[in-house]
Amino acid sequence: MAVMSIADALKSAIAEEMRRDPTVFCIGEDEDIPGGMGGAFTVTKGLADEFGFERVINTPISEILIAGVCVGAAMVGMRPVADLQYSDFLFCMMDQLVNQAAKMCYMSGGQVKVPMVMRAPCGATNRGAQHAQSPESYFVHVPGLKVVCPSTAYDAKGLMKQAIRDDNPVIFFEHKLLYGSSRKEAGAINASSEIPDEEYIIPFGKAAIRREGKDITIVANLLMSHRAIQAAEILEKEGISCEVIDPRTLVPFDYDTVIESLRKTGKLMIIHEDHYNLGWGAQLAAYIAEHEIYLLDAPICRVAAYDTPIPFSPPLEEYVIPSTERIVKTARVLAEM
Amino acid sequence: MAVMSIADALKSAIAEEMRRDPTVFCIGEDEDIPGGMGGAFTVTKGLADEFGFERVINTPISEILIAGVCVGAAMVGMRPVADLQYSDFLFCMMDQLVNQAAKMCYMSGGQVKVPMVMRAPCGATNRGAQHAQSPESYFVHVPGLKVVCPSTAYDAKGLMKQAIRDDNPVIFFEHKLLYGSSRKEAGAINASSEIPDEEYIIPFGKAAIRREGKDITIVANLLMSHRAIQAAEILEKEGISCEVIDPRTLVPFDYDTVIESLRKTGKLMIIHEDHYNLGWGAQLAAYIAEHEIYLLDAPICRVAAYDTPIPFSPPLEEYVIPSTERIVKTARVLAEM
Amino acid sequence: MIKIPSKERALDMYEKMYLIRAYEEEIYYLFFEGIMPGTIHQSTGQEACAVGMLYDLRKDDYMATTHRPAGHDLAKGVSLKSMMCEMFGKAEGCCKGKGGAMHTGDFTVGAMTANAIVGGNLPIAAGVALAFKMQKKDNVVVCFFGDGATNEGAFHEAMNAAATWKLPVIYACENNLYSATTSIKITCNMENPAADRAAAYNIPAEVVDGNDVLAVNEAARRAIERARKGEGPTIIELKTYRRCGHSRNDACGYRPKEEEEAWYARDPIALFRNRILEEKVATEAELAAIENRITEEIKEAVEYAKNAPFPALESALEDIFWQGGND
Amino acid sequence: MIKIPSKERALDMYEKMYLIRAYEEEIYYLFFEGIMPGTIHQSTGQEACAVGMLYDLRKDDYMATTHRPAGHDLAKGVSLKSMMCEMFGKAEGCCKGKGGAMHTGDFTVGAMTANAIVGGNLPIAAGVALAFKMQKKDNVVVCFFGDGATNEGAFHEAMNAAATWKLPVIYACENNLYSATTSIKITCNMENPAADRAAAYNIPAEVVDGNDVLAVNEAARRAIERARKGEGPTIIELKTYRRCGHSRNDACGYRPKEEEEAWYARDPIALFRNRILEEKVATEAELAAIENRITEEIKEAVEYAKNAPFPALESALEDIFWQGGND
Ligand SMILES: Cc1ncc(C[n+]2csc(CCOP(=O)(O)OP(=O)(O)O)c2C)c(N)n1
Ligand SMILES: Cc1ncc(C[n+]2csc(CCOP(=O)(O)OP(=O)(O)O)c2C)c(N)n1
Ligand SMILES: [Mg+2]
Ligand SMILES: [Mg+2]
Repeated sequence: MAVMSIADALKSAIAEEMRRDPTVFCIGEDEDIPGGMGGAFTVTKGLADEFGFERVINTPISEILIAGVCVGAAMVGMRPVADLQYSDFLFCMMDQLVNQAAKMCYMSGGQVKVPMVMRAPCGATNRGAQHAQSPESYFVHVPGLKVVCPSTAYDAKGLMKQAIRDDNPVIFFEHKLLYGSSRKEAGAINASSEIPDEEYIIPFGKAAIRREGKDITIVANLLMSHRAIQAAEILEKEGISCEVIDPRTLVPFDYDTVIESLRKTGKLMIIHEDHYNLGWGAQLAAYIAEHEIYLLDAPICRVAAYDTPIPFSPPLEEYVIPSTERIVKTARVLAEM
Repeated sequence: MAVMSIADALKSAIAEEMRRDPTVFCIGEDEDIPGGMGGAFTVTKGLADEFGFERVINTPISEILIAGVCVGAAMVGMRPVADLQYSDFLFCMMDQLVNQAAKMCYMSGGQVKVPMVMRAPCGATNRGAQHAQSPESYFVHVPGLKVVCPSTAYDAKGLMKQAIRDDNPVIFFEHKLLYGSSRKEAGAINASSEIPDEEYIIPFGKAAIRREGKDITIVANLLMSHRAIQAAEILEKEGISCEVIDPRTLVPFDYDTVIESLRKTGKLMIIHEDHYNLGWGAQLAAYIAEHEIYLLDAPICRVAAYDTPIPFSPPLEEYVIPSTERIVKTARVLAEM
Repeated sequence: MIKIPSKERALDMYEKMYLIRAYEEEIYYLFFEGIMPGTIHQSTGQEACAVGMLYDLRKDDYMATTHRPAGHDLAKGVSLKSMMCEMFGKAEGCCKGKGGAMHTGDFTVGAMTANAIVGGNLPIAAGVALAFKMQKKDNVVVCFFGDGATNEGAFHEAMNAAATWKLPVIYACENNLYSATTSIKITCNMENPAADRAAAYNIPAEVVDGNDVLAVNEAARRAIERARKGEGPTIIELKTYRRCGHSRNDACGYRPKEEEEAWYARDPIALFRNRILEEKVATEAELAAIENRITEEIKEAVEYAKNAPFPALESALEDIFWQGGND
Repeated sequence: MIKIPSKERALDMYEKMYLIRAYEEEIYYLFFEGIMPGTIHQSTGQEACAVGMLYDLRKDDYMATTHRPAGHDLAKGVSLKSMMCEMFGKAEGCCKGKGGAMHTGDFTVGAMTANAIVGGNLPIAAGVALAFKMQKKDNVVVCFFGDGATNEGAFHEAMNAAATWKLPVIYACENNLYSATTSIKITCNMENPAADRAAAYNIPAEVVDGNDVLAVNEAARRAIERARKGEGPTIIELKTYRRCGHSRNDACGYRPKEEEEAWYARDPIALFRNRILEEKVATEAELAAIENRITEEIKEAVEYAKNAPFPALESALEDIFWQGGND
């Protein structure tokens, strides 16, 4: 047992898989330059020492190429783990993800698989609108992609190992304020966990209940799952008991755990840092309104980033992104309903 | 008054705006080559005869460039109307749309506007997965973009004129089976309208009620709005009365018209050719479950393309995309609830 | 002029070219009849490129193609029957009917699923080549693309990486002078849009008569050898011409008649046929026998495909995620 | 060596370079103090590029920059105060605090909102240039980018179009040898990643000592003149070096010490200062007076910005759609 940050847990997952399986390799910009950072957030730093530059590839600034190389290599037996520095740059490789990676297995009539992991650091950290997005929802909508979003080091490790072993393309979101890497950020949260010495894997499609409760079911991912827990602690003192569910993977999505919880609470609140309009919470809300509307004792409630690009100015950024306070306030209203 | 196809109505809207405003210009691949097609669907054919190749620009196959040129030109006073041949290629220019066009006004603190129209022919027509998508939802999710999806020639003309005059980037979806262009397609539907001789403009954010009804509110766009009307006609005979609403623009979205209708019907059915998982209907369903859940007498119901890439084989394509029959069947169940 | 190869080789090449031509003509006819769904981008006139480039690949070498894949697929060895079934959207199609005309391919013969995103296959081919290199295999990839594709960002990113990493990939540009209706002259001010840009990446390049199957094949063999030896990528620009529209129903109104005539006079199949006869490699009767056999095979494939069953509807919901175990 | 210009011009150029240096050093200090939010990519050491390229632009000419914009913005005339306020996220920032360090700019002086997507500004600059051409204006655009950006697909697409359409744009590559931590040598096998690729587009190119403001300026003037006369784009590759980390907290452990020393010895500001003194264009005292004035101005700007109000929270919900009428 060792306490690890998410950054280190991810590194250890990748290293273990690289040791186990010679087809696994890392690729990305500034991936592991001697004297450099190891991606933008230290995750891949030092991997070349053990695995060499043949398996830790430093690329040009060529996002189409990075994704395309992953697709091609994956189709002939490799398992690339790519790093994108900031998830905002996913849009630069969108064709390769949406039209190629996601569709190749299907278009070929199941001839070929595309096992690749695209690591995408997300979340707002006072960098301005082009380095701040939480673009999970774009990828949730793509048939053929799996979407992962760990919020603790324990989950990060177990889910990364599953992502690498999965035979399908996986977009793996890592929140910059949760890394706990040596690169310090204002507003960072400690998401470190005790990591077992033994190998473990976390299957996709199993949500984690972070906190049990009986009045309101809160579903929140990444940074928001931590804020939801903070909010739940505050609300507890006011007599409002919240069950906090972290879906951990958005595709596949564990509707069952949410539904089970709703049977107790009858009230659903969804929180994400991605925008409100057609953020992933819309799908969960819609699904419940389709399949389990009679479980609801109150309207569904979503707390999300407002529908603007993320502003740079710290107070504005804080305002646009759901704060613990906004979650608490909204929950109070919901509790009264 | 003349009866026009959508293709011709769009051409006439663009031509009128080009005559009115010298800053409007067309740009795209194969946009108007003498002896050529006029884009992929004849809309821009012949425009160069009147406006010259300075205002009807045939580009290289360079989607990043096309979108980037629009952003740049728009920022210094021009009003580009770009053509993408197939909406599937939007993913090749995604960075310029999501990170640039949509964010520029905001990031600049409102210094600059980006009035541009990106025309995106969508829908499945037995071309296989990379020429078949209905990717409205990706763009609905982007703060800063407006999203338009006409289903009749009358609307196409009025909305295109508004799109060109709008001071913001607009993604303009045109359904390939609705064009009524000389390029014939299996399964094409006649969406021609009488077009007034006088100029008219259709504002964004105003849905059209295609058919009144009292039992079920159906919200459907593009091709699906036509299938919804067909379904409503069949259902009428069975005594199920459907109100069919075509939102016409997805951003901004006219929630009010839907809510008004729900006050009568209490039942909501949403139909789109875009995929089920986090398709745009999820936002409408979620919005109603948040704000007007007590209007509902039954679960919300979505009929959408199944969550797979679009298969080529005609029977499979037909199966994956909502058919009139599937709409009818689902409505029958909903009516019973 | 390049020396004609052995009889066996020459006739085999001829047969492949003839197969492609006859296939494309049959497909054209089937569309014309209205019984084939969707659209098609045909390679009529470009047969020498497909056969010349791919003739000396091994089965386990890979080929990446575009929206205009049929010639490449047939030359790489995808079966006529599975191609034809795919065109009709039948269950026995090479992609079970899910791919269609722009996505044919068969991995068992190294023909990757065709890619209908212009330029989309270029970085993917680099990825395959990178994998071969990492796996210490001596396999190579031939990646086809058009003149128009050279203006895509994906082209640039792929060329740069292929060069920098010395990947075993051969980038074969079929410059047929047009991208859809647009002359390459108005979208790029280089004489040779692929080859003239090779220097920007330090990639060796050749410009080759794409209608001379032997010239194409010689260039291909040089490039394949370089790639196999680990000496990196080559760009081969093949000057050729479509003897057909860009897609179904394109009358090519944008092409000057004199240009068409000049190129039509240089039909790659007629050229090769004449050489075979002139140099007495084979007789008219021998060639006619091949042609008749191919014609028969195609007729059979069409009959087979027409009568073959469509896929079960539920199969539409399969193959969306790879469900197999690790292997 | 290029002849030194008039005293007025030389001192003005010097002042602008000094302003950039002093500004960047102050910003560095403010980050170090921990009172500045986010991160910063500084242009310390690259001042000659910014000033040399932009000195002879008109106010209504445009400039497009990157994640490393401060030098370019100041050289184009964005006010110190509005830059400093933006860095602190204040309402009086050039982007009302919404842009931040990677998005500074002021359209009233032709400084476009900086673009933090590597390569993202290249096609946008082409669009501005196309608009100028359509509007029959004689304006030009200078578009900066880094060595690393030359490997982006956007670079290729923009260069090809700029060349084919003869756009009035000058593409200025500041080759500081690294993209973040990665040496350009390992991601591109060309000596001059921008200039050596210009031939692939038929664009004229120059390689220039980016630490010599006069050399940069001469090249810029040639290119501006070509562009204004409708003769099309130019690529200028400026060899330069960061005297700072890629971003906040980067100790440059990936750069060889000898390389750093060699470049540090060629500080563009010291070089220009020495020439001014050696050629007796101005005295030490005159330069010191300029320096002191700048130092004061920066101090004032910092004080001002520190005390300036943050934007109202609700302003976060404004400027998302342009609400003005048509104009
Ligand atoms: C990214 C993308 N943009 C546009 C298209 C539409 N399109 C299909 S084929 C084609 C022309 C391709 O020209 P070229 O690369 O020369 O190949 P050719 O058709 O001549 O074989 C175009 C523009 C596409 N399929 N993909
Ligand atoms: C599309 C994209 N990919 C990656 C990044 C991350 N990134 C920011 S700056 C940088 C290096 C840029 O190098 P170069 O173009 O040489 O400019 P320099 O920083 O040296 O000025 C990288 C990779 C980005 N901002 N945008
Ligand atoms: Mg071509
Ligand atoms: Mg650099």
